[in-house]
Amino acid sequence: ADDLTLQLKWVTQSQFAGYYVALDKGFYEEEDLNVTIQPGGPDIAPTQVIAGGGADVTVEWMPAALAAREKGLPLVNIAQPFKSSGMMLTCRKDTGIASPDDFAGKTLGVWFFGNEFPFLSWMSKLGLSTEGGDEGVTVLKQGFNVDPILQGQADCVSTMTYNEYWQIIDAGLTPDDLVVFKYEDQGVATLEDGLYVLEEKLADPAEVDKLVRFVRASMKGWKYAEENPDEAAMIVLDNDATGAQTEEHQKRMMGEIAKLTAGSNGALDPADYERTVESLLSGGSDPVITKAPEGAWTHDITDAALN
Amino acid sequence: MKERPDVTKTPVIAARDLSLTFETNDGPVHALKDVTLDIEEGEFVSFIGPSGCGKTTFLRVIADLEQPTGGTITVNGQTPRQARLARAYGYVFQAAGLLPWRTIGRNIALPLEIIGLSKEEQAEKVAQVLDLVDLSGFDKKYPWQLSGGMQQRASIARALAFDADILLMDEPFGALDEIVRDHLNEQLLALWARTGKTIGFVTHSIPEAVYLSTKIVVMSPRPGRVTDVIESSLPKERPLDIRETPEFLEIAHRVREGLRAGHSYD
Amino acid sequence: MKERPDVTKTPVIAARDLSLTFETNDGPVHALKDVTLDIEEGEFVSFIGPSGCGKTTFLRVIADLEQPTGGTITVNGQTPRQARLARAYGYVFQAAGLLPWRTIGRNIALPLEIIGLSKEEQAEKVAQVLDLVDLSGFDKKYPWQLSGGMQQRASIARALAFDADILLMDEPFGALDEIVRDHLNEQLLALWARTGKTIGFVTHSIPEAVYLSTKIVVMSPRPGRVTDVIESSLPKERPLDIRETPEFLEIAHRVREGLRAGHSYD
Amino acid sequence: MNGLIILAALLFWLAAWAVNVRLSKNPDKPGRRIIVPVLFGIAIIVLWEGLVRGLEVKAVLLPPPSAIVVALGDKAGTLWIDFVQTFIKGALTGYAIGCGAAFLTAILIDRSPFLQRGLLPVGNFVAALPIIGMAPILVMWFGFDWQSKAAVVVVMCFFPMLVNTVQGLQQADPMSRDLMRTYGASYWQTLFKLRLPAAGPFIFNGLKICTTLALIGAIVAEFFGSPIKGMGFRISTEVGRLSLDMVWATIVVSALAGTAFYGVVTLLEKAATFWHPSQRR
Amino acid sequence: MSRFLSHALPILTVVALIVGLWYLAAIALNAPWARDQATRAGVDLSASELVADTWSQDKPKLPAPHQIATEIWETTAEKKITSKRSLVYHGWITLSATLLGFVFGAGFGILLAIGIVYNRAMDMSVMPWVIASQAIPILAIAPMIIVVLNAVGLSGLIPKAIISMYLSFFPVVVGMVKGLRSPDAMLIDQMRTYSASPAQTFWKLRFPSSVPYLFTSLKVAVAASLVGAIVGELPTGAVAGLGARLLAGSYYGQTIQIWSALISAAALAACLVGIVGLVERVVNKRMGFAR
Ligand SMILES: Nc1ncnc2c1ncn2[C@@H]1O[C@H](COP(=O)(O)OP(=O)(O)OP(=O)(O)O)[C@@H](O)[C@H]1O
Ligand SMILES: Nc1ncnc2c1ncn2[C@@H]1O[C@H](COP(=O)(O)OP(=O)(O)OP(=O)(O)O)[C@@H](O)[C@H]1O
Ligand SMILES: [Mg+2]
Ligand SMILES: [Mg+2]
Repeated sequence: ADDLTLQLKWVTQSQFAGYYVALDKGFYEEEDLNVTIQPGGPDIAPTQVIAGGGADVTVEWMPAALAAREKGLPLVNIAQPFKSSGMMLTCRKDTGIASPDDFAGKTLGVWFFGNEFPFLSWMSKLGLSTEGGDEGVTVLKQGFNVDPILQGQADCVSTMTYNEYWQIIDAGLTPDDLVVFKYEDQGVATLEDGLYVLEEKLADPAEVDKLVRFVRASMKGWKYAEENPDEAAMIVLDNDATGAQTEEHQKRMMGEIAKLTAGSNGALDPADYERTVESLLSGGSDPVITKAPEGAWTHDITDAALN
Repeated sequence: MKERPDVTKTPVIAARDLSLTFETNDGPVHALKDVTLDIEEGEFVSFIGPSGCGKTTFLRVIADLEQPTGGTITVNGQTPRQARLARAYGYVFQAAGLLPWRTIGRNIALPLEIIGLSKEEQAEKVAQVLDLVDLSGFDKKYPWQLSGGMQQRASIARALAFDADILLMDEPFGALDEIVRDHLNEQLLALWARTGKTIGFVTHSIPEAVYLSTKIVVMSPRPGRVTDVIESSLPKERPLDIRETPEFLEIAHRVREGLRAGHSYD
Repeated sequence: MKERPDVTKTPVIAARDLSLTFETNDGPVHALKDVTLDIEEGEFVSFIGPSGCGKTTFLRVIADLEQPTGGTITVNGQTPRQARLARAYGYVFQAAGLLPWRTIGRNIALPLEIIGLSKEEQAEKVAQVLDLVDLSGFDKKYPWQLSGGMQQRASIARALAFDADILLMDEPFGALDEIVRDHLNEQLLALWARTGKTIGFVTHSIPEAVYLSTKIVVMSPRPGRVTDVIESSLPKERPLDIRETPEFLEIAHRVREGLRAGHSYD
Repeated sequence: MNGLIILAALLFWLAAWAVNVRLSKNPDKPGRRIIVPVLFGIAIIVLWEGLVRGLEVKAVLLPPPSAIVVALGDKAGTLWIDFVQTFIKGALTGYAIGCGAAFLTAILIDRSPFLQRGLLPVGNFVAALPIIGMAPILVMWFGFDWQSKAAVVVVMCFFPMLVNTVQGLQQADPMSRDLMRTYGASYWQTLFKLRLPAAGPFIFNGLKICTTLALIGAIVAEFFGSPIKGMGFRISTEVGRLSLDMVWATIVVSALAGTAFYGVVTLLEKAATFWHPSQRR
Repeated sequence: MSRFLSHALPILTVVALIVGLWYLAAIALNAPWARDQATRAGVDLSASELVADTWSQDKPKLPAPHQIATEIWETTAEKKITSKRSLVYHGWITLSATLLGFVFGAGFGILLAIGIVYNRAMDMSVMPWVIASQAIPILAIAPMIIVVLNAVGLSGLIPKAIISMYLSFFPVVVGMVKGLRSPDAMLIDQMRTYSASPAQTFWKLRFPSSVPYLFTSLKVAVAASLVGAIVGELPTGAVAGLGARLLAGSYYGQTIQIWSALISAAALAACLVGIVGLVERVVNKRMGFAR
């Protein structure tokens, strides 16, 4: 069997259920692949791992991948299992925020480490400075949890529909206490969780063949996970080495993830790509990327895998 | 303390059946046992005896640095503690024990600061005692810039500056070479003659004990006891070469015999 | 080394115009200046002089622990370095310097291990020298379980075990009380008489120097020079009370005068 | 070509070493104590540059020193803001509060041997703990700005300093204490004239240990949440953006700051405990 | 018994004091949330209810000691040690990296110290950089170390051990340099008069003299190793180990889990230091240092 290492963007959770299902159900094996899944974490830059040769394929968000490409690391999107973005900004109602117009003078929690790009382009679209003051917004580098909103250190925090939002609910706040702004609704959504490889891999037919089989099996895993969310969640739980995840949380996450993968058969929609690039280019004084990238995606793999 | 004997001249230090036992891991150590001794005002008393016989311990009991476990001791008719708080003692330890972060001058001024003298009084006193021990001009030096002998002299100067009536000295000249020692012995005698202080002096050297003292207390160890008290018949005026006179040699001989009895050799 | 004078008996140690200057922060220190001295085989030579006059330095030059900056010195007709590599010296330092992690026995065996004796030879030698210094039965004890005097004796035993022809001792008895010191002096004399070693001995004590030596070298400081060399007229056989004889007192007097000249007092 | 670069770098390194060996024969000549380590550092940097270029290591893994120097120059403004945020506000404040509190605590418990006997082992134990693990908790308690970083530093510095001070206060030798007793000196006189000066070397030892702890604590705490400035923030963010040159520039600043901080405390120590044998020679 | 009283009693008192303060702090820190909840639910809390609530919240700001104790008990004694939910399992992962790093660090530190003591060029050039190296925030470069090592094919235990070594070699170098230089000049001169070889001087004099210093620094080093292993686990993707536990707990706001990982790490550190201390005592006894 051919060896292949997949680097995840974050810790083991239902966000990556498709890959774990494919592994657990033997879909990879059927394709004669021996896949190793490496969980990520707060200080892991998947792009750096792939640059160092620590992985063959990585799950990454498109803004980070394109930024890396501009830094000289030629990443190429070979598949896009996530159709929609799950990112949103969640605010407490009692702060008086009802629409993006109310952000000025407020404190917002944001993830960095490559995840800040969609937020920055949204703010520049709103014309808000991120340097604080009455006219701009004060930005906090949010940790790994939602404490800032619970403890009133931030008015809004970044959340994913499938994860942090539910942590806020679990902590005792009700949906009625909250206002959410989905990036999808604000027209600033960028493509999340795509599969990326280094350009040089695509020049080697043997590698391409391996990738085709990998994408095919992975998508099979995703579709299985969508249809059997509870089983998928349990598979993820079995693969969590920290033993920190709870069943309830993972099942709920799987339900939300299914909504994001629903529209995708695995192939990247060029229109989504164009919208993402446009949003990243419009980053005001400090755009995420300075010029439209060339050859940052390919349909070769998905075409071969899905037809 | 009531049983102070009725003598015409009250002794400055009066020990009656004084005992001190240290409790250690391997049993009690009888550092002092039934020591009875009077020291009159203005006497120069030497303590001599083999290592571990309790010389230091006795001095420390006098100075209220150690509590006796039996018997009584009075100093100026008071308890040692009262005498200490009344600042009755100057104490010279075996090692110089100068504070390394103070210059010689400020080391000597330390006790004066503590009793609260003014800066001028301190300076005057320091200059005076430095001269006494031949260290004028060294007051700005740090202890470690001086030789061992000079340090020891500074420590003596410190005790003198304190100017207490009772001066307790624990082998102050142990670390010095013979010539310096002779010189300081002379100085000490002169000082004693001039001030009339009561001096308790521990030494290992027989000639030194004989040369200096009006009374020599010979001690023996395990348990620490006084085995002999020798009143010196030498005159108060003592040039260095008195040490070659027959009287001197005789007293020295008696001390040596007393000492030898306490040793395991022979 | 060629200018060694033509004498009938070749001296074991021959120093000619030996000088040693230490370069320090505040200028050069002339620890030795133009020292010329012969030590014959089997002599017992004491070095006496005020602190800092270069006694230790001279011993160290002999033992190749310090390099002279001028003049020449030969040991057994060789350079000190050759003599050291030929293991010609036993050296007793001022402090006992026993290794705390070795028992007394193993401390004494250390030099024997280094020269590569077999275990049996080591054991035999150790037992022999322990007996010599009255420490039989203490070989399994650790240094800190012994009194200061016993430690010093162990250190002497160690130097003896090494069994070199030249024994250099730097104030070996400085830390001991008079009685123990007398005893060890007797022992040392007996050992010397029996083995015929050449001994270089530093001391601060005039009686000790006179009692032990066949030759007394009096030194004076700044710069370190030899001011007097006194050949002793005392017989080889010396009971302790030889110290009260007129000859003894006379030699002692001459040493004291020589010493006093080197001091700033008087 | 690449082989040549590596070879040249290696040769330079060897040559520098040879020079150092010669220079260190006379360590007391003026300047030698500075020249030798600096030359060694330069040799390492040259070796690094040579290896990175020669082996064509990707800049997103390990940038060459030249790129780091460029970043240092270009981003000096940002680096300065980060430095103020993390070092001046976080580390220094925490250091002062932590060491100060520990010092006062040590003096407070000094009069109770009972408390000392209890606190010393516990303090030693806590000093050996992975206190860094408390960083996320303290960020949760004290908010995102520098106050929480200072809090982490306070916690990290407190126990090492406490243990050292308590130990230092026991340093005055019994003889000197007896001496003070014969003078009939009061507790405070003995404390100020004898025991505190005698404790100096230990107190400074604590202060020195705490310098590196303070810097590391302040930086690490920023990993668990921060405003958008600070050295820890910069490092974690720029790694995510693959700007490794900037990451290393920040690391250089941190190493310089830490070494300088240590150096300053060492100088103070030299001045204050000039009398201690370890400071002479 | 009296020995026990004079040694353990003060320590127990201090510990009891700390636990007491802890409970009080838990009330103070957790009360706002309890009140907040109560107001939203529209109920009034009596004082005793409030205290009870602050000591039993699910995600308290500061968990009460008994909550941590319960959590530790459940995750050690009541889980199979092979289970990924068992703290013993995670503790073991961290411990193995710690031990490996400690061995590397101690070995490297000793070698470096020997080099520094015997070679003046090394002393002058390396020592300042050894000090500077400790001013680099290790957590900052830990992720990069892991990626770079990954690139050369090292993963899993080794990168963590290397980070742990980075933290532990420093105290060993400092202690050993001091220790190897501790025999005074006289003893070294003495070896010269025996014309002993450098190796003989090392094994018979310098090394034994350095043993007390060695153990003191080993105690510091083993604790530093543990910190290193934990730090090394943070960026390895929160896979396993106490560090990962800490991180995962932090990620999900599970304060009880954070604290239990922290306390376990503390206990582990105490055990490691204790073991080194034990070895020290045995060695001291055999070398005759014990008095
Ligand atoms: N604090 C102590 N605890 C236990 N034993 C002690 C203590 N101080 C002294 N001793 C013991 O008491 C005895 C007398 O000691 P002391 O110091 O008075 O002797 P010394 O005559 O001054 O001897 P040296 O001439 O060696 O100074 C010795 O056996 C000593 O071991
Ligand atoms: N390593 C050194 N560096 C600089 N000066 C030194 C050194 N060793 C000794 N001296 C100086 O050389 C002089 C002679 O020293 P030495 O130790 O030989 O004296 P000594 O006669 O043995 O004195 P003591 O009786 O005090 O032992 C002294 O002035 C001393 O300060
Ligand atoms: Mg004594
Ligand atoms: Mg000397």
